[in-house]
Amino acid sequence: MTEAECAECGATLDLADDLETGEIIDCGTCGAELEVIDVNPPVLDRAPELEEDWGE
Amino acid sequence: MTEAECAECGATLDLADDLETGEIIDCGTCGAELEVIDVNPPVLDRAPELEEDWGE
Amino acid sequence: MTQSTYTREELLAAHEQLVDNDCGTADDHLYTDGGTASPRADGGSASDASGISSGAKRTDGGSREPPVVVKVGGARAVDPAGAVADVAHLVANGREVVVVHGGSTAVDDTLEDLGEEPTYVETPSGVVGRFTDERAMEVFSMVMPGKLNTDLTATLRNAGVDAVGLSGVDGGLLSGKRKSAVRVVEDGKKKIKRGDHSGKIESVNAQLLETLLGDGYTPVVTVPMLGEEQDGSVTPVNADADRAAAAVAGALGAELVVLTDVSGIYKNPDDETTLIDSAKTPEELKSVETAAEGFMTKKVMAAKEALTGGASAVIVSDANVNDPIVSALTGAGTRIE
Amino acid sequence: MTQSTYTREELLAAHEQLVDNDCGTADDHLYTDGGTASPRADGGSASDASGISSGAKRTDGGSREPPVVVKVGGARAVDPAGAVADVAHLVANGREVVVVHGGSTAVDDTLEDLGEEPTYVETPSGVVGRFTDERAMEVFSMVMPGKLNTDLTATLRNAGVDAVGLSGVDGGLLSGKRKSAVRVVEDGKKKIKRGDHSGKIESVNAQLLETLLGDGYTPVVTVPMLGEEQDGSVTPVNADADRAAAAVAGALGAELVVLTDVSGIYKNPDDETTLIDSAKTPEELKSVETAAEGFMTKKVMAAKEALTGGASAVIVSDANVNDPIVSALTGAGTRIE
Ligand SMILES: [Zn+2]
Ligand SMILES: [Zn+2]
Repeated sequence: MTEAECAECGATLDLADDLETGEIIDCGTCGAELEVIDVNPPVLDRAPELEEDWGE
Repeated sequence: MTEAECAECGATLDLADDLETGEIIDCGTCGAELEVIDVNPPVLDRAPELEEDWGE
Repeated sequence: MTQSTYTREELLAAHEQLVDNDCGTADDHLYTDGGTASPRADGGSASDASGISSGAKRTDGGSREPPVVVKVGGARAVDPAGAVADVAHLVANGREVVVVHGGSTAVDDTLEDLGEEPTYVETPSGVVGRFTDERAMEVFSMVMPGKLNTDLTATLRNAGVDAVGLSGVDGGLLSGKRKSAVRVVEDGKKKIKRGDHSGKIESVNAQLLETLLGDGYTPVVTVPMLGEEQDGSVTPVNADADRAAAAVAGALGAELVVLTDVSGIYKNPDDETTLIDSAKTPEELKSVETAAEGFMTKKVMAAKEALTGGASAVIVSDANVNDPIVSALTGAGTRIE
Repeated sequence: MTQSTYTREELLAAHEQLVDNDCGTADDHLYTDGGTASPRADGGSASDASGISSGAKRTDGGSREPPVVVKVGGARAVDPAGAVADVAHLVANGREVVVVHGGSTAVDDTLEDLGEEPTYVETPSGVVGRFTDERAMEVFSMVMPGKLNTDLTATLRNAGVDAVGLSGVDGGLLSGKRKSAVRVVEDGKKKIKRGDHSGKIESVNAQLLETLLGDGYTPVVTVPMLGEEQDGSVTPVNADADRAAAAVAGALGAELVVLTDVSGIYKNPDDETTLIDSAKTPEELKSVETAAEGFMTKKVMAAKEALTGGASAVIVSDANVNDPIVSALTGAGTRIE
């Protein structure tokens, strides 16, 4: 099991083995939404707030 | 060998066996340009005068 | 007429009749005082085989009625013939019309012809939408402003309408920020998907439309829109055509008619007798929003955007009747104000 | 600069410099008295990320110079970047510009992506041209007014040009009879091939172009044209883009710059030192016609049509230099009057 730091509060998060780039995970400590920027090595960043816009 | 009438002067033309629809043949009697509208049975008509226009 | 397709002769005959002796029926209030477009003072311009003199200026001092924006679908179920005849009818009687069209189904068909698969994603709120990667954006540009817009413009011209096709890129007609990242739900997990070529319309070049309308043209508008990147550059990006129609209607203060393959918005989508006639108050609008399911959800959101943006009314109505636009403007379907 | 592609920053920097301190060089006569487009009096319209305010009206009372019509190719060999920067340059300095583009190579590429073969035929006079069957016409509409026109319009907008993309169908911009039968030579035999979706441009809606130019837009025009059938209906059909540029230049009384992947017309096409500088008399024109071979034959025919139609001059010049249009207007290439 891999680990990474929460980009918001620094807490250590346990990351699932089937983690994918782009996944959004919630920090168990501070509740922030984090985006998986990379999996190997794992990099997390704040997940952007995004409005719902869709195309045709 | 099949035969057909010139659409212009009525003369009888001998048509080649490998005649194709769309071919232009010249009447040996009056010189008119004829278009092969159909091959079986053979139908001839005056070939239209057409300007050179081409696309992109 | 009970037919659903018309020969060109029938269209022109109906057109003639309507211009000459529109016989004082319930739809009279739809038109201006009947000022028919007069030939341009500067003479000498193209008049194509349909007999349309381009660029005619209005002599009636302007329309009393707001323009009509008609959204027609591209989906297979919707037959544009009735709408085309109706556009010709309205224009011949002096009403300004802007046609907006979609066509996502045709984009999918072309992707498949090319041996490729369209990508669809589900948003966290359950809306299913297209994810437009780079290749899909190329095909999008081929199909929407390319094949569909060209064909619809020609079809309208055959009906006697002086149509001009435009996409959101032309003159920055529809512009706004590109949204390249989108939140999706995939296999039950929340994800961010990057590389989307879509955007949100924030601005409409109404002046371009008004110039063309004033010269007697009928704009035929489609997506893509002009998307602004973070570095300031612009690129064509996908946008929802219903929302594009809403943005145009808002910018022009128009009545928006959204033609679709059902008769309107149903309180209970499985029960055809529950058609909602109209929604004029916030409470009535709320119940319409609650009732809408599936593809109708997006249309209701677009309707709200249109009204907020300045449209005078939005009518969601059946495309597959003979006079779909005039019917919508005179009570058919669901009218939201 | 010796590079052949520019970053957006470089383009805008060059643009700024040219507008502010065009330093009295030999190309001053190319511009108007410098009346730069002013913001529209009616305010409130789309301004996209390139900073373009749409619809600016001229304050200088009109251009002293005729417009420039620039024909850019779609073929792989021709890189549009230099032309795009030059269009921005000319427009920023008050010259009216219409861009016309082709793209037959891209049509072939797309047909092949779809697993289909383009059809080419040879005319009795030895000219090789495309035979546009129904399917090729569909793909044509996807590629020319679709992908290529949308992308070029966006590219020009990124360079600061208020571009509006149009095909010959829009507003009947380019119209004429459809020619569905064509005489060809196949296996040494003369034949008539029917079902061609092409036509000859007989009419240009100059008013539409002039309205857009007057509002500060730069039209970006391409084929198809609007072809008239014998029954009076109209349909989009293929037409040669060089001839389309010629028709537009004739209708506007413009200078026509045809950019291509050679430096001009050569007396001896195998000897680069035999470039013909200019042809001003009927005799000189005749020797140009004789000299032209291959693809240049069609361009020379188009040049003649432009001049007969009212263009003030035609310059055939190299697309692959830094300032291809300004260079052409100031002496490069072959100038025909
Ligand atoms: Zn945290
Ligand atoms: Zn004979």
